[in-house]
Amino acid sequence: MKEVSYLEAISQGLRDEMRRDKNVFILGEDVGVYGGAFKVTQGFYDEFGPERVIDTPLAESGFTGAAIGAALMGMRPVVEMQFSDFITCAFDQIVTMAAKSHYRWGASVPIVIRAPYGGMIHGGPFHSGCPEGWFFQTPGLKLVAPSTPYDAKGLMKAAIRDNDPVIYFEHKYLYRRIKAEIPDDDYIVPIGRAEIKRPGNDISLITYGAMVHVALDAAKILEGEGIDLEVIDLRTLLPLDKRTIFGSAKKTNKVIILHEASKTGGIGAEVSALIAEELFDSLDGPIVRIAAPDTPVPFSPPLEEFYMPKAGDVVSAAKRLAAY
Amino acid sequence: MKEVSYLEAISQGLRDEMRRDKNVFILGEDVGVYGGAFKVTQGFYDEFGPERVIDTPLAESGFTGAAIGAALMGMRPVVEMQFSDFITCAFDQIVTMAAKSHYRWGASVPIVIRAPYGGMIHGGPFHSGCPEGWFFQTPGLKLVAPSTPYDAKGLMKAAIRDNDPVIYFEHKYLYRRIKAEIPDDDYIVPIGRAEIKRPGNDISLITYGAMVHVALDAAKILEGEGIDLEVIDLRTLLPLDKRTIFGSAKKTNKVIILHEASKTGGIGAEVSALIAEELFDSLDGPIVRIAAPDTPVPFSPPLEEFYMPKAGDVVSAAKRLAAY
Amino acid sequence: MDIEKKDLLQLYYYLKLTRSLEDRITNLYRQGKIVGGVYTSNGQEAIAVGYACALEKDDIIAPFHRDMGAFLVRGITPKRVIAQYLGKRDGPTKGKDGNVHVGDLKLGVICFVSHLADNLPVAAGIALSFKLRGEKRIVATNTGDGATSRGDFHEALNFAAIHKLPVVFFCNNNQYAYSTPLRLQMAVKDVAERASGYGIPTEIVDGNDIIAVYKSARNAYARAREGGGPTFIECKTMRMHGHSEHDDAKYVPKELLEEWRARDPILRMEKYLIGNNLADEKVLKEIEDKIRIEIDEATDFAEKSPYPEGRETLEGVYADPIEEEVTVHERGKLSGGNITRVA
Amino acid sequence: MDIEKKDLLQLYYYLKLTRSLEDRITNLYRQGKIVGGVYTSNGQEAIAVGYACALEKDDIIAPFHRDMGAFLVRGITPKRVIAQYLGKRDGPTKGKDGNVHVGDLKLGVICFVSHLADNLPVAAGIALSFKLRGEKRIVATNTGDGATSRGDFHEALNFAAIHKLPVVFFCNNNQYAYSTPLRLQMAVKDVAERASGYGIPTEIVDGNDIIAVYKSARNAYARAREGGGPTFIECKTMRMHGHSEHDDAKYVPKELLEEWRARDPILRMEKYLIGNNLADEKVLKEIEDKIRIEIDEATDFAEKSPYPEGRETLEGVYADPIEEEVTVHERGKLSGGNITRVA
Ligand SMILES: Cc1ncc(C[n+]2csc(CCOP(=O)(O)OP(=O)(O)O)c2C)c(N)n1
Ligand SMILES: Cc1ncc(C[n+]2csc(CCOP(=O)(O)OP(=O)(O)O)c2C)c(N)n1
Ligand SMILES: [Mg+2]
Ligand SMILES: [Mg+2]
Repeated sequence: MKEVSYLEAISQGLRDEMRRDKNVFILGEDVGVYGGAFKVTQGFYDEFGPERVIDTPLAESGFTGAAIGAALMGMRPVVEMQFSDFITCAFDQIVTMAAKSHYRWGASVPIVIRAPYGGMIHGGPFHSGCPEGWFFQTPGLKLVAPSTPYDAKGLMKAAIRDNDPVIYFEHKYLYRRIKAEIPDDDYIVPIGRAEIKRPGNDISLITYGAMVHVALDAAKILEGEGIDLEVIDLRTLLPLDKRTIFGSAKKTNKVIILHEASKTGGIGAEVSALIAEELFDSLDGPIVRIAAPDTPVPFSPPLEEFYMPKAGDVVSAAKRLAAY
Repeated sequence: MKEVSYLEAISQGLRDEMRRDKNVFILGEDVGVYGGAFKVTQGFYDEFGPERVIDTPLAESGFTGAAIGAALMGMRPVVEMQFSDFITCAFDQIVTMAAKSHYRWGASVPIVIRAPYGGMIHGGPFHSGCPEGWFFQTPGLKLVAPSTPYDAKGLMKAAIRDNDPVIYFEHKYLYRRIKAEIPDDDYIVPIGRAEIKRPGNDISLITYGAMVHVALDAAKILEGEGIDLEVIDLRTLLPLDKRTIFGSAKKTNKVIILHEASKTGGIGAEVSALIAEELFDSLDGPIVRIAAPDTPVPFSPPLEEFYMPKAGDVVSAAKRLAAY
Repeated sequence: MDIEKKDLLQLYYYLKLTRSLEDRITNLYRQGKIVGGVYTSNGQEAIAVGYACALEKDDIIAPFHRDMGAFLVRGITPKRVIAQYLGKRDGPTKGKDGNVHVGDLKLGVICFVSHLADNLPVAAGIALSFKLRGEKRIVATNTGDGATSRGDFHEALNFAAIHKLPVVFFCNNNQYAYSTPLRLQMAVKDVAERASGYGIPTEIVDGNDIIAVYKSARNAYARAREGGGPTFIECKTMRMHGHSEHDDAKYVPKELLEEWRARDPILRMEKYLIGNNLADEKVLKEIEDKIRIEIDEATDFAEKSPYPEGRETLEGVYADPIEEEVTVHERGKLSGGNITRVA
Repeated sequence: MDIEKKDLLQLYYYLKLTRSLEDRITNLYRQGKIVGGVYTSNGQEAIAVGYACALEKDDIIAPFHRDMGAFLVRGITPKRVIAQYLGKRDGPTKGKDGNVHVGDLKLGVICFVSHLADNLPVAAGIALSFKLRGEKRIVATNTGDGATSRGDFHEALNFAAIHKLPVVFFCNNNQYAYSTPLRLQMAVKDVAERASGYGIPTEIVDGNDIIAVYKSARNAYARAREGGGPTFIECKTMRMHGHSEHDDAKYVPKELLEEWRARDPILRMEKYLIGNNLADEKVLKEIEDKIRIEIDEATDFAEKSPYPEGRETLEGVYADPIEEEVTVHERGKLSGGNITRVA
């Protein structure tokens, strides 16, 4: 076990799978000689050569479509979006071509799309987005969003081995800010499984991505207030792990949902609706959502700071909810 | 007052606005000489000429982008997607260029995108979609979806006069199946206002589009069962009319949400989450969602029939909920 | 290049089969038996049949909506095609999708999506996989004139050109995109001019001359197979029916149709076969009879084929569905506690 | 075409201003004062300055991320530019957006979005509006070599060509797209080859020769203004800094940089002015001094400019916000009851 960053864990998962399976290859902008805008594929070009680490033209729809074609032939392409924001340019290929293929004619499309996402890096409206919500109403897609090095590596391996198209949301803010000891060897984190990152009895906080750490911070503060927060990391956003969500909500009877993406139409809405529909009798209070406001991600530090959900927001919501 | 179809009402709204304001023009595939795939713009080419009714090349991103550019110069372009499904090809221009413009630099983008959507026309996975959910987490966009001829005309006029980008979801199934007397003269249905299409006291059913009629059918059946359904037609999907939604839910204390789009990540999730968060104390039972299953829209009649939410689904859900 | 007699007769057979099958489907449409719309390749059959017959068994096609001939050549039977049009379970998509959205990986046919030109980057990617694996297979893909205006056309051709991928791009230039004539689709005379901008060799052929299409295809395939990269082949033709069968296509000048009717690819092939003593009226009659029986049987089969059941709607969204219940959790302990924050 | 002395001196002034301003921003970046990344047009200033100076006041630009020179020419002041880079309220986007995402409708500058090539269809649409309204205005838009691979490039140029729109497409071909060299972006030698596929006249100019850029621009604008349609002008240049200031660009061969350093557009213009007796060292020195003061003042201004307040985050999402409360409902009665179902 070695301590590695979130970014190194992603690289490790990717590199391992490329060594294990010669059908795995990478394509995207500047992933080769340059090693990727965030250096996730640094050294890959030297190890695997230009045929398996392909620097594409600036054409997201084209190279995503190409990955889909290769996947139909049994390859396992991993596409890098330089920033997840640019995935809008490949939206059509993903939802039209990849997501519906197996349903329509039984042909599976095992691609992984790496989508570096999220804010607090002063990226402004086009380099800070959380685009997961745009893909959430797309049966046939799987969406994962690890929050720790362990999950980052395990979900990368699971995504590559999965036979469905998977968008892998990797949070840019966590790249070099989170480290953990993770096993060197082969393991996967199965798609479709949430994890309780901190067990607790009073309130279930359901979240994912960078917000997991905000939630854990809040949990620590709330300990002092005598409120025992259970922190659930969804890890897989589509399909949602209802079993873990419901298990927790049934235990605590109070739910807060937290995400960095803007509030209206976020994944939190679905989590809330599921609980309001299926666990109504277990609820002791309103289902609270904490999320960014309904605006694009602003650039200037005071604006971005205002925009981002914070541990303090969780703490005050939890206190209000605890009083119910 | 003349009885006109839903389709004629759309045409009327569009034609009126073109006569009223010379900055309004139309562009899209086959909208000119042919009058549009559904004949919404029939006769327009003769009346307004090729400069204001432009047959574009088959290039959704290009002509949507062009409309945005013209809108920035003070024009009021109305873009027709031949089927709303193809809006995926213009996704980037809509969410990147149009939606964020006013926020970023104060430049408004008054475009209307007509999106003929919805199923029960045996169109299969690419001609039956309800894509509204894909755009729902996009601050800066407005989404409207009329269910009646009156609303169709009034919302078209409001959309064209609005200074923000509006996607106008017109339901293909309703085109020639719904008629009503509507005023000949100028009126608008304001964006952002739901309407109670049938007042009732026992349960609030919140819906939009073709499902409004399914809900009204269900309401009639439920009358016989002594259940008084209030049917709310959202009409505007983004931003949601919380006032009307909350007013109704506070009165009935029971809520069913119905939409044709698939369930997970649908607009119903947000409506449910808003209520579960802000009106928890008023609720006497679970918030029920009725929607299509999480699959693409299938082609074959028995599959499509199975797929579509039906009045019967509403009736049984309402009975269960009434028992709470 | 000489084409053997048996190959010429095969070309003719598939031309006829395509025409007859689509005529049958059009008839069924008029009888109200078809679910949804009908798109035919009437008058343009030589393109699909020609490019498909020139392929090898292991090659792949990524077709578009006027490629019935290519489906048939690849082995998608009239039975399955009609079943598909009727929304029956024996169609290649089991009723999940309809009409020309036909695909079968075992037969090397990629299932067409409606979104035009989306198939082109996919075709490039298929070709890329062949190149990466060192396989001598190639891809043929086809698109309408109108669809070449889409960005995916641009991105696909460029990618294929850069990597010299074994893919041949055909364009069925039938002069209309629905109601929109070429001059509103592009400011150049030939679609092929677009392709030159990528550094891809282009060719323009008479799309109603199946022998010309077949020969151009063979040449391009041979080059692609040897690492020579992609080719763009524009096949000039004319859409003889409406965009789909509900469209009377009033917007098409009558003279244009008349001009092209005289160039019908099937009549032309018949003349060629007879003129070169490769067949006589009797042989052609035999082929016609055989095809009629085949299509009668197919119609019968498809009409008797069961519909899928409602609940099948829910099947097959994922290749790897996620079970609701898990027995073993992947890890005994939680990871939340071990994390170091760097910043 | 002869260019007047005062215009030549203006070109020089903006070249220098652009270089100096970007150098200052780079310095501020190294001091850790800049929010986010810094993209410069160092060594490529002649393109943006040249095409912008050739415009008329009512024309519009839809620029890309190496067009600082064009911003300045259009009247976006160094004050506002630095304020933007610092995330201050006095930047053209009031802190909502950053760095080169600068726009101001009153000055005819469309605000650049990061998504490359998205500006091209928009530029075509702007030109369309001029055509529809019979205004003699034109649009100039610019894009990188890399961005020409995107579908929106294709869709925009095609649309502009079909409708002969008054738009001039520039391409800043600086030989790299981030780390990706031209040969991985396209299989043709000149980007201009791509444009010919649309039936658009193309031109290739030395992008480091501001007089050449200016003259080509003037010609193309004149044609566009008279209804002659679009032109594509490829400006060959070299990116002299990293992709952004954090990038050391090790992937660029040193010799290539050396070769282009000798062709620096500013040195070249100085030589030209002096060689043609249009200016002497003293005049140039005066310009330089004036610019230094301007930029010092701008830096000072921007550093002192206030940040926006947190709550301003919520402002301006909609041009027409929807009030939460309404007083008058649009109609007295419900429409639900009056509907006839036809089917
Ligand atoms: C992206 C997209 N936009 C619009 C359509 C609707 N549509 C279907 S066929 C067609 C015309 C196609 O023209 P062309 O490519 O020339 O093929 P043809 O039908 O003439 O063979 C259109 C506009 C579509 N299928 N896909
Ligand atoms: C659609 C899109 N994809 C990716 C990026 C990330 N990106 C920013 S600049 C750049 C390279 C641009 O190259 P080029 O167009 O040649 O312009 P240059 O920076 O060389 O001036 C890339 C890949 C982007 N901004 N937009
Ligand atoms: Mg055509
Ligand atoms: Mg470049």
